[in-house]
Amino acid sequence: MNLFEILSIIFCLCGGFFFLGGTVGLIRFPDTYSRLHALTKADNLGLGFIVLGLIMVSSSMPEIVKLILIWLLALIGSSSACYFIGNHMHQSNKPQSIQDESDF
Amino acid sequence: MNTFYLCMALFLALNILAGLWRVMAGPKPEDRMVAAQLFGSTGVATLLLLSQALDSPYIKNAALVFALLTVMAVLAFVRNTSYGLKQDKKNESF
Amino acid sequence: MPELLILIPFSAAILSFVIPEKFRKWIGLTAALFILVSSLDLNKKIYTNGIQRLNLGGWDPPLGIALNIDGLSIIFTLLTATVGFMVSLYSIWYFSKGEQAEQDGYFWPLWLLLWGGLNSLYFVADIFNAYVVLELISISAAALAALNGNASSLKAALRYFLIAMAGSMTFLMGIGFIFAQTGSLDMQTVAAAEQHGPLMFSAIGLITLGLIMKTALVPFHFWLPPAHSEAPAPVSAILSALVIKGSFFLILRFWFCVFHEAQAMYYTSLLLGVSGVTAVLWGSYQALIQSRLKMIIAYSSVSQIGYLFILFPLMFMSADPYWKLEAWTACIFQTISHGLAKAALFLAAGNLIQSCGTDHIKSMRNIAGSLPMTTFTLGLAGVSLMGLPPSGGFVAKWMLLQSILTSGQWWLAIAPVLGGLLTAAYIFKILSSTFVSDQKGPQKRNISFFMEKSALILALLSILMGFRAEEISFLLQERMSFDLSGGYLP
Amino acid sequence: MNLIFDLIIAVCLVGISMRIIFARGHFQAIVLFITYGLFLALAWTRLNSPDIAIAEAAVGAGLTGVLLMDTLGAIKTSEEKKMRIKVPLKLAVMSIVLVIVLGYSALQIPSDFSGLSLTVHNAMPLSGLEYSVTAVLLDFRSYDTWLELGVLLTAVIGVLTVRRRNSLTGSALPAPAEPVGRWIIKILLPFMVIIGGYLLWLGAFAPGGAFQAGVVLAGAGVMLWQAGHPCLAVLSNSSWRLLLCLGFSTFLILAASSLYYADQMLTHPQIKAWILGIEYAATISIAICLISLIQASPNSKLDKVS
Amino acid sequence: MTTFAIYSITAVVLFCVGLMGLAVHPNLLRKIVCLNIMAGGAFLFLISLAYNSQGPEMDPVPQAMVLTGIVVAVSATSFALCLTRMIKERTGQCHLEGSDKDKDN
Repeated sequence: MNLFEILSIIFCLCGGFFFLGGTVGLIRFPDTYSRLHALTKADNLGLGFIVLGLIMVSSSMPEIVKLILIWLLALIGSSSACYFIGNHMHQSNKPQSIQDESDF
Repeated sequence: MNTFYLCMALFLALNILAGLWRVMAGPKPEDRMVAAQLFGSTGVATLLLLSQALDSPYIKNAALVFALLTVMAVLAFVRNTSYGLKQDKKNESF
Repeated sequence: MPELLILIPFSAAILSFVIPEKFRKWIGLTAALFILVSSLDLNKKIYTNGIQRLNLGGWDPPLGIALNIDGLSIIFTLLTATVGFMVSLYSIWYFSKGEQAEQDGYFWPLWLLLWGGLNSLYFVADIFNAYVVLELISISAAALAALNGNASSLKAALRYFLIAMAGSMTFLMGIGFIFAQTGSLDMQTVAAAEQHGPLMFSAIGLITLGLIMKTALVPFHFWLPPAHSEAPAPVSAILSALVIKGSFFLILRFWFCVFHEAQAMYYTSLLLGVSGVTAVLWGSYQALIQSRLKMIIAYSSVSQIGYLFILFPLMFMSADPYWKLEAWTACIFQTISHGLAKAALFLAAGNLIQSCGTDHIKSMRNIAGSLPMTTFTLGLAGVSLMGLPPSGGFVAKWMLLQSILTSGQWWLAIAPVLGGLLTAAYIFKILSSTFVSDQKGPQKRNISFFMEKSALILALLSILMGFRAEEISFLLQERMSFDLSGGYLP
Repeated sequence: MNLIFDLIIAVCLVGISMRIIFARGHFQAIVLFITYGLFLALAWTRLNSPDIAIAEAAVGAGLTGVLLMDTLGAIKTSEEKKMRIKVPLKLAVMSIVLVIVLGYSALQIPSDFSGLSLTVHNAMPLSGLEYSVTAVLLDFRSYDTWLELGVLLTAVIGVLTVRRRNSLTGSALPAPAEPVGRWIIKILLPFMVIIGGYLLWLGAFAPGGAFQAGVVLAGAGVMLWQAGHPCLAVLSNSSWRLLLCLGFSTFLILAASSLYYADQMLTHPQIKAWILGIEYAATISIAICLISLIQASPNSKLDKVS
Repeated sequence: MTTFAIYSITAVVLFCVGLMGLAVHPNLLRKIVCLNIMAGGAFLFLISLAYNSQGPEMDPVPQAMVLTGIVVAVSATSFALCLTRMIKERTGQCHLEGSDKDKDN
C-alpha cells in the first residue's frame, strides 16, 4: 500500500463523513431552509473529497480531468438546484400561493 | 483496496436509504425535493466509487451524465407551480 | 419481394408526414394500391414456390434477424392488404368533410406506420423483434383510437394503451425467460432447443398472458368495446379487423412454431378454451343488450375473438392429425371472415352515422329506404358473422363444429351453437330497426359512392371467400414453415 | 461484500417500488420514482452494464423526471384528496403466487447459460466495430434499431395527433424570472453538447453511442426550452419534420438501396464510416424526437390558464 | 445465493409489484409510473441474464435489447402522459372510472 492509496482512503473517509453529516442534517434539522443549507454544503464537500480520493489512485490525466469536471458540474447543478428550491419556497411562502400538500 | 471503495459505496447507498425517510415524511414538497437533491450528489459519488471498486472506468460517464441532468427535474418542479407561472410573466426575455 | 411490404408503408408514412396535409391521402391511397399488388404477387410466389426465409443485414440467425414468410404470414398479409386498401379508399372520403376533416392529416402517417408494423409482424422470425413491432403497433393504434379527440375516445384510447403496454411488458418478461432457457432469440433456434421445466412453463404463461391482453380475450376484453366504438369508422375497422388479429397471429406463431413444451401447453390451452367459450357467450349477450350500433359491433368482436381460442384445446386434446388440421384451418378461416365482415360492419356503421348523425339503433329508421346499399352490406356481413352458408363464416364454423364433435369435447360445442343463435339475434336486431319506416325521420345526408362501395366489397368478400376455401387450405396446410404438433419443419 | 451490496440494492428497489404504489401524494411517488431510477442505475453498474447505466442516468434523472413533473403540474387538482390504496386480497394473493412461480423458475436458470455472447464475439471482427453492444445495435440487429426509431417517431406523431398540433409554434415557455435560471443554462448547455458528442464518439469502441448521446443532447434541448427559449420552434416546420424522421429514413434508405444492390435488406459495406453515419443520423433524430415529445405535450393556451 | 439469483428475483418482484400497482391504482399518472416499474423489472431480468452468461465477455445482446427497450419505454410513457393531460383538460378527472362526459358540453 503506497502513500497515494493511503491518502485516497483518508479522503474518501472524509467525504463519507461529510455525506453522513448532510444526511443527518436532512433528517434532524427542523425546517426546510436549514436542511437545504446543510445538505448542499455538506454534500458538495463530500463529493469533492471523494473525487479527490479517486484522483489519488487514478492513472491517467483524462480521467483526472473527467473527475474534476464531474465535481464541477455537480457543484453547479446542486448549488443552482438549491437556489431554485430556496427561492421557490421563499416565493410560495407569501400569501395567496399554493400550499396544497396533498397533491404536491 | 477495491473492497474499501465498495464499502464506501455501500455506506453512501445507506445514506440515500436514510434520506428516503425525508422523502416520505415531507411535509412540504420542497422537503421531498431537497431529499431528491441529496440523492443526486450522493448518487454521483456512489457511481464514482463503484466505478473504482468494479474497475470499470466507463461508469464515470454515467456519473457525468447524472451530474449534468439532475438539475432538470428541479427546474421542472420549480416551473410547474403557481409561483413559476406568476413570476415568469415579469420577464419574457431569454 | 416480401421486403417491399415493409418498405412501402414505411416510406409512404415518412413521405406523408413530411408533405403538406392535402396531399397525404393520395400518398396513402397509392401506397395502399402498391401494397395490395405486391402482396398478391407475394402470395403467388409463396403459393407456387413454397416458404421463404430471408436473413437481414447479411447475418445468419441467431446472430442477426431473419424474416420468415409462410402460408400463415401470407394469409394475414393479404387480409391486411385487402381490408387496408378498402379502408384507405373509404378514408379519403370519410375524412374529407365535416368535423372529420381536421383529423385527415393525422390519420395517414399513423395508419401507414401501423400498416408497416403489421406487415413486419407477419414476417417476424425473432422474438425480440416481435416485441418492438408490437410496441410500434400499440402506439400507433392507440393514437388512432384517440383521433376523435373527445373525452370518451381519449379515455378509451388510454385504457387500451395501458393494457397494451402491460401486455407488452409481460411479453418482454416472457422473452427473457425464453432467452434464459434457450440462449437464443431466433424462433427457429428456440424451437429446436430443448424446452421443458419451469422456465419454459413461465415463458409460455407470460407470453400467452401478454398477448391475450392485447387480443382482448375475456377477462381482458373490457378495453375493447369503448376503444373500438369511440374511434372514427375507418379506425374502428382497422382496430377490430387487423390490430387484434396481429396479436392473435403472434399467439399462433408462438404456440405452433416456438413452443413444444407439451404439459404447460395442455393446461394453458384448457384455460384458453374456457375463456374462449365464455367470450363467445358473454360477448354475444352484451351485444344483444346494447342500444348503439357501434357498441353492438364492438361486443360482437369480443364474442368472435372467443371462437379463435377454441382452437387451442382442440389442438392439444384431439389425437387425430386430420381433425387437428381441420380445427387449424377453421380457426384461420374464422380470422379472415371475421376480419372482412367486421371491417365491413364498421364502415357501414360509419356511413349510417354520417347519414343520421348518431348510431342509436332507434334513430336508424327508414335507413333501408335511404341507404339501401349500406343496409345490404350490414345484412351480408351479418350473414358471415352468423355463419350461414355460403359465407366464409359458415365454412369456419362448420369445420370447427366437426372437429369439436370428433374430438369428443362436447362442452366446446356450446360456443358455435349458442353463440350462433345469439349472433343471429343481434344481427336481426340491427337489421329490423333499419326497416322501420318513419316519414318524420331526421334529415339524411348523402353518402359518398366510394364509402358505400368499399364497405360492400368487404362484405361481399367475406361471403365469397367461402368459394376460395381450397386455396386458403392449401396455403395453410402445405405452405407452413412449421408442424402443427410443434416446431419448425426442417 | 459484493453480495451484501447486491442485497441492499435489491431490498431498496423492492421497498421503493412498494412505496411508490402505496404513497398517498403523487409528488412523493414521483420523487421516489426518480430514486428508483438511481437505484436501478446502481444495479446496472453492479451488473457490469455501463451502457444501460448511462442511459438510465440520463432518462431516469432527466427526461422522465421532467415529463412526470410537467404532467403533475398540469393535472394537479384539489378534488382528489389523499387516498389510501387498498389492495384486494385476491389480487395480492395472485401477485404473490406470480412472484413465487416466476421466482422459482428464475432460480432454475442453468449456471452454464451462455446466451449469444460467444456468437457475437466470434462475429465481431467481421463487423468493423470494436464495441460489441454498438455492433449488435447497429449491425447485427439493426432491424430492431430501425423499428425502435420508428416507435419513437410514432410516439411523436401520436403526441402531435392527441394535441392537434402541426408544428411547435407557440410551444415556448416564458423565461424564468431569476438570473440564476438563465445563467445555469448558459453554463451547462455547452457541457451537454460536448458530453453528448463525446458519448457518440465513444460508442464506436466503448460504452456510449447513439441513444445515450441522443438523450444528453435532448436534455440540452429541454433545458433550453425550460429557460424560455423557443428551442425546436425556431426550426422551420419542414426542416423540423425532416429532422424528426432523419434516423428512421436513413435506415429506410439503407434498407431500400441494399435491397436493390445486394438483394438483402439492411446490408452495408463493413466500413466503419457507414455505421458511424447511421449512428450520427440516429443520434440527431433521437434527440429531436425526445425534445419534441416533451415540448409538444403541453397545450400552451390551457396550461397557462391553470 | 449468487448475484444473479438476487437480481433476477428482484426483477421478478419488481415486475409483479408494478403489475399489481397498475391494476389497483385509479390515478392515471400513477398507473403510468407503475408501468415504468414493470419495465424496470423486465430490464433488470434481461441484464441479470447478461451478467450470468459464461462467455468471453458480458452478453451484449440483452444489453442492446434493454437499450432498445428503454427508448420504447420513454416513447410510450410520454405518449401516455400526453393522453393523461388531455383527459384531465377535457374532463377534469385523472382516472378512467366514472362518466365519459366532456367537461365543456
